[in-house]
Amino acid sequence: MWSVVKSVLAALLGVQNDRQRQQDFSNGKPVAFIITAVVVTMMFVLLLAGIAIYAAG
Amino acid sequence: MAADGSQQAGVRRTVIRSVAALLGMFAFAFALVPLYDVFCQVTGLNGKVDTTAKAIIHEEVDQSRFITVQFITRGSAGLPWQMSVETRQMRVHPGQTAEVDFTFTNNSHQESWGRAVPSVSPSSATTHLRKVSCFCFQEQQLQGDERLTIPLVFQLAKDLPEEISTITLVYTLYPVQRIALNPLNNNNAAGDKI
Amino acid sequence: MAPKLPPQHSLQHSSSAVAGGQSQEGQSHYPHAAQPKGLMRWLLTTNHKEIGSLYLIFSLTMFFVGGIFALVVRAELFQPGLQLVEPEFFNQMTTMHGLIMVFAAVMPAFTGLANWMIPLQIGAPDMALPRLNNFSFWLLPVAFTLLLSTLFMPGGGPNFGWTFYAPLSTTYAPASTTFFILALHMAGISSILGAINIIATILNMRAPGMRMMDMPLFVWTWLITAFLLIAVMPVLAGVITMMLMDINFGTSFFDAAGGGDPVLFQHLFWFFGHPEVYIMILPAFGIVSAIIPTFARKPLFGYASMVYATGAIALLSFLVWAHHMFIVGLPLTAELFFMYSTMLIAVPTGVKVFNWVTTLFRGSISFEPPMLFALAFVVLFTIGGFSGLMLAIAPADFQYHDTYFVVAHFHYVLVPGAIFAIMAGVYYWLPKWTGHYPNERLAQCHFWCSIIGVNLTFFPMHFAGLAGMPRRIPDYALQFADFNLLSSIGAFFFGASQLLFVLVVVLCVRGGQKAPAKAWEGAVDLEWSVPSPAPLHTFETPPVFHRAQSHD
Amino acid sequence: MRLPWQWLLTITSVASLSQAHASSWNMPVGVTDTSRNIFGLHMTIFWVCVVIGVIVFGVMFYSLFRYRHSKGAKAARFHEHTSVEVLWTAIPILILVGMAVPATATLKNMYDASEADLDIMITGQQWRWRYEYLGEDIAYTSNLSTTREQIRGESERDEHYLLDVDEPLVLPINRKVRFLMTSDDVIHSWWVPELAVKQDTIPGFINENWVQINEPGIYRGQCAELCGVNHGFMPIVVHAMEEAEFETWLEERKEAAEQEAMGVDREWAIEELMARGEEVYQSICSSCHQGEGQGAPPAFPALAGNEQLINELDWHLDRVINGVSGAAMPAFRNTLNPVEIAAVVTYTRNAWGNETGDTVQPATVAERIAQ
Repeated sequence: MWSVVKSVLAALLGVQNDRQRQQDFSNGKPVAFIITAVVVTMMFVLLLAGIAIYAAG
Repeated sequence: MAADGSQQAGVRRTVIRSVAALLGMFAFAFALVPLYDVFCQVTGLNGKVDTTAKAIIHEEVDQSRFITVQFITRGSAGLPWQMSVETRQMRVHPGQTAEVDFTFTNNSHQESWGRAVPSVSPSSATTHLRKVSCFCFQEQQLQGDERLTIPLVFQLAKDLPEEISTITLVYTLYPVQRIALNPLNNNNAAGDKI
Repeated sequence: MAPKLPPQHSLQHSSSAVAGGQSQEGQSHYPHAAQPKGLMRWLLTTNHKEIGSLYLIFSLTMFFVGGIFALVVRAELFQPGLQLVEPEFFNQMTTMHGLIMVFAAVMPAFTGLANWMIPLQIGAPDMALPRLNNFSFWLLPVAFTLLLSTLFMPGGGPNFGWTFYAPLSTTYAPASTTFFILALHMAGISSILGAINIIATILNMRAPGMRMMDMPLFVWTWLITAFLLIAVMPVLAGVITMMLMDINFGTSFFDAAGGGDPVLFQHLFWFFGHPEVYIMILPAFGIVSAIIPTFARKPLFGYASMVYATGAIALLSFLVWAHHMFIVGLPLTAELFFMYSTMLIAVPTGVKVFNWVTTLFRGSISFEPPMLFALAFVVLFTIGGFSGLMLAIAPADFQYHDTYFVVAHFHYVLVPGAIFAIMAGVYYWLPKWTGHYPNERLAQCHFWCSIIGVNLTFFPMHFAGLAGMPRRIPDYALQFADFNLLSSIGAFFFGASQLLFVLVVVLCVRGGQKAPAKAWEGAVDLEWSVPSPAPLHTFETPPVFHRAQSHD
Repeated sequence: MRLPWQWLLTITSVASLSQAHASSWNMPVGVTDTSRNIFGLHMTIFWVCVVIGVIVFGVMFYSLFRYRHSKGAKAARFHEHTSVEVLWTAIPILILVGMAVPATATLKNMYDASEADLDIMITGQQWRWRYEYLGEDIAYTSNLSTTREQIRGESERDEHYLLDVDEPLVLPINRKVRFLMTSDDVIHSWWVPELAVKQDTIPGFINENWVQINEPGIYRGQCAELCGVNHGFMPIVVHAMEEAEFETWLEERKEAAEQEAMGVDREWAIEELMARGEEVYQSICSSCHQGEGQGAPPAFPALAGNEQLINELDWHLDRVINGVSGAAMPAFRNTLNPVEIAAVVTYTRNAWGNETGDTVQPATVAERIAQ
């Protein structure tokens, strides 16, 4: 689970090494990645909205 | 055709899922319209005003500050009406209930229908302006030369943000078309228009 | 920095002449012996290569049509005053230029390249749904004939800009708007069907042994683009349907008089429109990511990062739409949210540029025409990215918005961005399509003329915009005259130099230096294993894809 | 028409552009605190881009030059390096955060329109601006004053070609002025670069903005949102005055309005009405119905020889006073005063061969409007 999250976070930053990627694609299920990506994106949106609301204060 | 059996099944599955996603997104586009309205009403985005009347909330009046509420009325092309307000602006305390009269006058000799569309600025004040009785968005009918006075009863919520000192409420009169629609020449193609 | 081995695709067949697709007509499993000839052949074709060619020819034609509209605009703006066209027609020209270039030139060109190359790059015999493929192409000529015909209708064609903001495009629109909506619906259906076909092909028809992470980046970027298309084209369809209802059935989605909201139109439009921008650039990333490693003779730096960054850009593209609307009066919080998210999207985009540059570093670089265009893409697209970053700063956008600065920005992203990438792709794959190399000298001439033309046209626009020239105006104040003069000269030069491109392509189809199967020394992907020119039917027996190492 | 040698001259003069138009290459610094802040942000992000560009393109062109195949360069095989990738992701994020902080502060300041000294309602109309000084009973429209002859190249273009209006918006300096913005028809956008105010005017909705000008002067801008045929022909001119001067102007303006109102009561001669009507027609109507009343059908009907107009005075008055819903023809009831309406109606009924001989008196119009 943690490795999936880590991969998705790496993806958001656009950083991923080959070894890690090999692992993702041999072990992980695509569905797990998609769901995690969507969840991470949602959290990202909320985080950004939080910052915006705080900054607009 | 180019695929063998298992590929065929895979392709079919992909297509079915894609089409489902497609229809979902099409429906989503239409769902965005009410969602946007809800979003606007919750956040006051765009100064879009909740048009349903609210009950008065009896809360303590905040005597410590005054808010200037400005009223502006505007006419529009195609409706020979005039809308006026008894006072251009008033000062109220948050929590206080206030009343102001608006007068609609039909300048023509024919009856016609119109509607006053409200907008509030600054938009962050929108959700804090509670209308107890209002004519906004309701269609009004005026006989030729008729004059009609309708009150607006409103209340500013006590939790109005501190930095807001002036609220502007603008009403724009729009004609309501009761005649058959003639879509293709509703703009400017018709010869009888100047 | 552990150096890895070069990628090697070893195919099951040692000689591409056998399994690579040279199957004789008679040996094929498919009944194309009775194939119709002449016009009917093209009308009824279900072959991905023929349909790909149709898309590309259509797109090139429309590129010139849209280009002529642009030249009408530039001719009028040559000097202050109204000389050649009336403002009414000028507005129709700017609108049509935008619509044609976006929906009829750039998008079909990428679909054409996808049709040609995706099956070849993944070792599939054809697209997954060949008949649908034919249908989605033939919708396009119908749609755009209809769109162009509105110019001859009473009241004229669409004159409200390619963004067709309500109520200018509803209550105040010309009578032909209903036909414009219909045309856009057809073009939308065409791209949606194309997208479904591409997804079905990529997900189901890869050569045995080829996993997702072995796919060339062009396939990857197109897969993500296709998902974007499926997600946002229906939204566009929804918006124009609402417009249609507002115009013809008395609804008030966007009409304040009936309780609607003109700003809602902009939210919906840009919810489609911003991902659309990425639809027009992601496949370009894929093409450039194929060409640069080929001519640097070095594997692409950060293949995995590239795939992930493409995915990240696609996801983020749904979160930034309102940066097109900074001046419509959004609440402060919304303004901040969209400013932050827009600034963040620069990060994955930057990663891509860094990856390309690092691929060049310590390579062994040669400058064939495809490489020239790819390198120009990297530099000029990055300049477009810089002005994009400036536009992301909301307070500054209050000054930039709707000026020529914005026009300069998106033309830098789309002309030396998307269109140069398409041209790079065409030069890159022409040997595969025709069996001949394009004439190198002519192609170089085309390249240098294009580079000069593009920069002469669009660079002065930055200054005109900063100096205060709004976009979409047929006449302008005297202080903008010099910038506009330069832009107009550049535009005519650029337009004329595209005739060279046609010349190169025509000459290349008719003859030229023969190209071997692997036309470029450093090329690695699967399409280079079939003979040049690629026979009508390839990979009828799927090749077995062996990964010697990873893809990169 | 310019001759070829004149073109040559223009092209060579481009070389001296930096001298001649030193200020018009860049965004104006402007005359408000906000515009200065924005200019600062603009230059900061510009130089950040330049520095990044020099580094990235430097590495790129170095590689292109140094690792040429023709010079026998041998390609390395590396294709990833995690720490470098992390670095070039992290640094841009830090730069962006650094940019976001001042941008946020500026934006917050721009959104604070409270405590204004003067409220002005700005209404966009196809294709003019209307200004109302709320609480002062002053309202007028501001139209393009550049002549048709200049646009068509029939006369010399003056310095402020397309950026001149008949009546500028007059504002005091050093006072916070709040703008309420809306539109009567389509979306327009009110933009004056030197004030750093650009805001869409949206029909049925109201937007807020504000300005506090530091220096007196005349500042010019244009509509920034495509709003139809004459989008390029609705400029904005702001005349910023010292506060005392502004007060005087305000008084004069009120008196003039009273004078004009008095004109309603008297009988006007046809010559007077025709003269006044031509002025009004050329500044308001001719942008659509054209200089000779020939119109631009189908969008803008001809007035010259228009049967319905000639035969039905009442209908004609109604069109001008109340406008046409959903079409470009606005209601002039609130925009023009009764004298102007009477004059322009009289003019259009008697010009270009429309020889009806009718005169419409301001009193009649006033009665129709007010009842």
